[in-house]
Amino acid sequence: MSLVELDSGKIRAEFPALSREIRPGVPLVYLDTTATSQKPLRVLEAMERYYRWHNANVHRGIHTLAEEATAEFEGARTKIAEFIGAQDSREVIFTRNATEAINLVAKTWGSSNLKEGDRIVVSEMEHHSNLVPWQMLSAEQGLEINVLPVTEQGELDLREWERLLNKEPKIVCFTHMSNVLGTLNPVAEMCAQARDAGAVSVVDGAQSAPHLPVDVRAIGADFFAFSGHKMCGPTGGGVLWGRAKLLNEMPPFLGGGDMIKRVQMTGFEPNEIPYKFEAGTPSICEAIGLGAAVEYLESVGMESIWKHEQELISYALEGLGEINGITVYGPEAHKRGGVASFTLEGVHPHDIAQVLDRDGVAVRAGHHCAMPLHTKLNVVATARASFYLYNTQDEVDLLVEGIGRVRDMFR
Amino acid sequence: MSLVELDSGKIRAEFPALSREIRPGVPLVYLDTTATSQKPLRVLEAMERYYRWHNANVHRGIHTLAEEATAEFEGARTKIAEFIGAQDSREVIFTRNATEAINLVAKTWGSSNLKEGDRIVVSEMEHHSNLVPWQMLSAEQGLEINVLPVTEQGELDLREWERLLNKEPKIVCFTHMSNVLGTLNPVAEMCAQARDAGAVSVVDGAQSAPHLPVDVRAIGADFFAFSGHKMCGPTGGGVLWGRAKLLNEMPPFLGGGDMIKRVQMTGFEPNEIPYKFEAGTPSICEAIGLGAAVEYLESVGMESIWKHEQELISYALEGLGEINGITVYGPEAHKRGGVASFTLEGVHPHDIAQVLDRDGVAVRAGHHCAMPLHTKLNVVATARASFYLYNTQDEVDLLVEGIGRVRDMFR
Amino acid sequence: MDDMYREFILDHYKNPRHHGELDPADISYQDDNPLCGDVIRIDLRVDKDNRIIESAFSGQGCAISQASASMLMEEIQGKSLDEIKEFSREDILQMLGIELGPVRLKCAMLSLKVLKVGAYGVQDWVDDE
Amino acid sequence: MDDMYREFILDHYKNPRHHGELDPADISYQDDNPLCGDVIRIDLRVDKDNRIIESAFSGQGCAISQASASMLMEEIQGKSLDEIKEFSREDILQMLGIELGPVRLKCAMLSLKVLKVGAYGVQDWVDDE
Ligand SMILES: Cc1ncc(COP(=O)(O)O)c(C=O)c1O
Ligand SMILES: Cc1ncc(COP(=O)(O)O)c(C=O)c1O
Repeated sequence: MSLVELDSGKIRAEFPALSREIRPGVPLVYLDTTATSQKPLRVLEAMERYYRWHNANVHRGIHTLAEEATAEFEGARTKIAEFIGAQDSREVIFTRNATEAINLVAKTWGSSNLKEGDRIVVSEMEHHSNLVPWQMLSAEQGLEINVLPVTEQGELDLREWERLLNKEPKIVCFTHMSNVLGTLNPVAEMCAQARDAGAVSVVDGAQSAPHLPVDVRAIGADFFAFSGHKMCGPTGGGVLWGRAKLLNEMPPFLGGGDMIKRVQMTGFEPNEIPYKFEAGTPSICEAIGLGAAVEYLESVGMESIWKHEQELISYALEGLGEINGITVYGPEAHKRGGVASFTLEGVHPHDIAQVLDRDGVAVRAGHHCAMPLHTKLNVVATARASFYLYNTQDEVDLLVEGIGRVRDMFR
Repeated sequence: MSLVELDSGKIRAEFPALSREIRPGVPLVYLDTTATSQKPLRVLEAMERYYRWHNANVHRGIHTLAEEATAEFEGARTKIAEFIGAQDSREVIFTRNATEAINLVAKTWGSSNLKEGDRIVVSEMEHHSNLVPWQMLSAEQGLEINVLPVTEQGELDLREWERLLNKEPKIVCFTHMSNVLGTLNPVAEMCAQARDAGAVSVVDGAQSAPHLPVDVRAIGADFFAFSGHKMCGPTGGGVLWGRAKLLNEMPPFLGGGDMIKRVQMTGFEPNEIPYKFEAGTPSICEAIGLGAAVEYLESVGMESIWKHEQELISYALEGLGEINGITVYGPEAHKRGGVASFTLEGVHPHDIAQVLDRDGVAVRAGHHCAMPLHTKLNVVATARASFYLYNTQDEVDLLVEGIGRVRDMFR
Repeated sequence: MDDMYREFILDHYKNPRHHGELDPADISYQDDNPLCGDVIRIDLRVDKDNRIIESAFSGQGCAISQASASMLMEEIQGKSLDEIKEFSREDILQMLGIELGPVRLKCAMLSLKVLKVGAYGVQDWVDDE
Repeated sequence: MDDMYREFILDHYKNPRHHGELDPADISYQDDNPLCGDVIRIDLRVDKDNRIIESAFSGQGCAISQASASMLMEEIQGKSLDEIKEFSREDILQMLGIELGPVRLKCAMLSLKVLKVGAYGVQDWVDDE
């Protein structure tokens, strides 16, 4: 039985960057999707088409181009809403990235609903983007951040979770999937428990929306944030999904054009959602590109993509496990997505990444914007390989062989 | 003598959208650059090249693509810094648009330097993006907004300006060029006077950076904001320029990756400028596109572009002036840029725009995100035609003829 | 789009039917579209069966908003408030006989919105884009 | 890039020269690169003419940061603090004999940064990217 069910050849042909050679004769093996994904032709084409034929500012225009641009932009919103199972496309707010989406929640819901002494639960495996905004908010408003720890197995400590919920936090913040450990957290259960405890939940979907079927209603979160550039879309476009009821109650985020209904010199009246949260000219083409990206992902099928990545990570964990002196972090294959972070005895992760790059193998090295988690793992940095629909078993082999060579070099 | 010195044919060939037909046989006459500009091929190509060959996340990567992407991204910052005469490219902060840039100042400098009762001067001709953020800040902190009025001639009231400066405002906010009246304000004098009065100055350059040579040091502003999409660049990329000294003293804006130096569960240490203000994955390709755009604009020459637009607006004001029942707002040609907002007796601006669109002539109709200014002008809306390097005298003729037909239709 | 300003739309705009205010009126409501400054006020007089016996609109705005109000006033003559409840976006478009982009749609729908909110306080009326 | 890990860099990494700490020392300074966790500490003993008579480094990090520190220790033997002031980024790159991207440049320059700030308190040292 073939390990891979996706048609690798067909998929890889859609991604021009994958035919890149790093040096003459050394093809790119791109294992850094967790940082950002490569882009398929049809996304590039959708953006090109927009700029070549339909480019105009949206919402306020009457001329043909403005109407076409508005229809494309709002059409993208609808597609994205469907992609994540949102009930109402007005719940989809365009942001620059997941980071801005989370900051939006902190600076609007947070500052209007929290008061001194209120508790926020934040997990220890968060990307800085789901931690620092809460730290900033806490510093401003005198809140208490309670840390939801990570276990030895690289999972959230669900015992401690229950204890923390008993302290009646106002808001709980955790990632759907860790960008370091690959851990897939039980977000649906956690959101339900949070709701029962009276807390609003913020789920960081930056690593789940690209890789597995996501249904925000099934998850039951109150807010869900993700970035387009990690899921075949362009840079500069991210999404905050939020429940319409909450969004309607929140004060606006940034001030300017589009987010207002009326303005006088003495004050303004905010617009309806989603526009209330989209001040100024939006990232029009970026939204359209993300719309094309989710259409592409759906055409391949999120279930298939997830299955493919599960197969790759199982295969990779096996191969990596056989390397002498390696430590791979995180839970077993069936509890995680296609991310493997590791260290090699006596070799700094930077050196691993650098030497692998000579063979065209692109991995990340560093703290991956998750310093507290690295502190917990008791390392300053890890090297990280991550997979997407376009990666193959052969590429995993090249990774494993490459690490073998690194080990020999530093022996 | 030829009115136009730019090589129109050559320039127009660079902009694919300009060869668009609105309906078969009806070519586009794009007179809506003030809302957003069309994009030249070389900008589209720079972005395409990035996505096809160099796409990776920036700053933290060691592999080849990450280094290339970082070099292109930071290279764009340097080009843009040079384009606006910034001393130091670290003073160039990438934002989504001018709106976000101004909000950044309000939410960082504003909230850490202003206290109850402090005064902000804001002009009456501001785009909502340089008004609403200050209204939001005022509401939060109990500040007083003093309105700098617009005269009958459509210029800032400089008498009143002196009087307001005497009241010792902490910060003064005005546009370099009005997006409705076209008025070019004496920003260098005003910034100098503001400085003498001890006020920090925020100049909205959204309509100047695209159209005339800008030197932020010569202007003497403390902050200068603009949007890439109005100057041949992509959507999703704008710039805040600020004096390094001020930026260094300001607290961060949004929290997340890249804007930190160190993070623990208990707190974080912010990064250096400009990164301190760029949380999360930046709009990488958008910055690169804007870099290509300023390169393109420089290759044509900002002086030539400005001269070309001055010639077009003179010609347009003449032609428009001869239409029965028209009112054109704003000062004489030599005091303004290539923007003409007007109303036609008995015809709503929406109808003007709609009827012109049948002839392929794209103009805006509405309040152009400047409701208070329209209140002052005592109209609910205007129609607006605006020009850029790619527009021609023939297009102005089509506009004038088109408006003539509108008038006849509604007679 | 070519027939956007079909003769009869311009005619309704230039010579609005049922234009003015009713005093007294049984139902009066006004709303506006801040984006473009269109304003529509509608006054109605109804009989004991809630049938409209007199209607008038006033306000200002673009040809589409004013003509659609004028046409709507003609349409509702003698109708009951219950029948008005059934009036849809499609009815207005059919009445106007043209296609409209999102911005102009709001202009066209303003009078229907005023009518419905006025007659029923249907506050959940959504400006469909 | 092919000679990134030239034998002698690896050699310095595996067998660092002047490794350890000096106690007492005339000058001691330590800094790190939080991005990757490289840490370098340098201890110096100088004579009355401010000439370096003994130097040692300690710390941890990648091959580039540790090897460049080791090489730097050899380079500065017997030099005066004034001569050290003149040490530039180019000197380090020449010493290493390789090209480096922006991230690795920071690794390579860490020891020089520690040396300069330690010896001169040159607080305006800028991490060039
Ligand atoms: C004078 C002025 N300021 C600010 C803006 C806001 O620009 P953006 O919507 O790109 O933030 C505009 C654009 O309409 C403008 O004309
Ligand atoms: C789990 C997680 N959350 C948030 C982010 C932040 O994404 P962005 O930088 O696009 O805002 C990332 C990306 O690195 C991530 O992996």
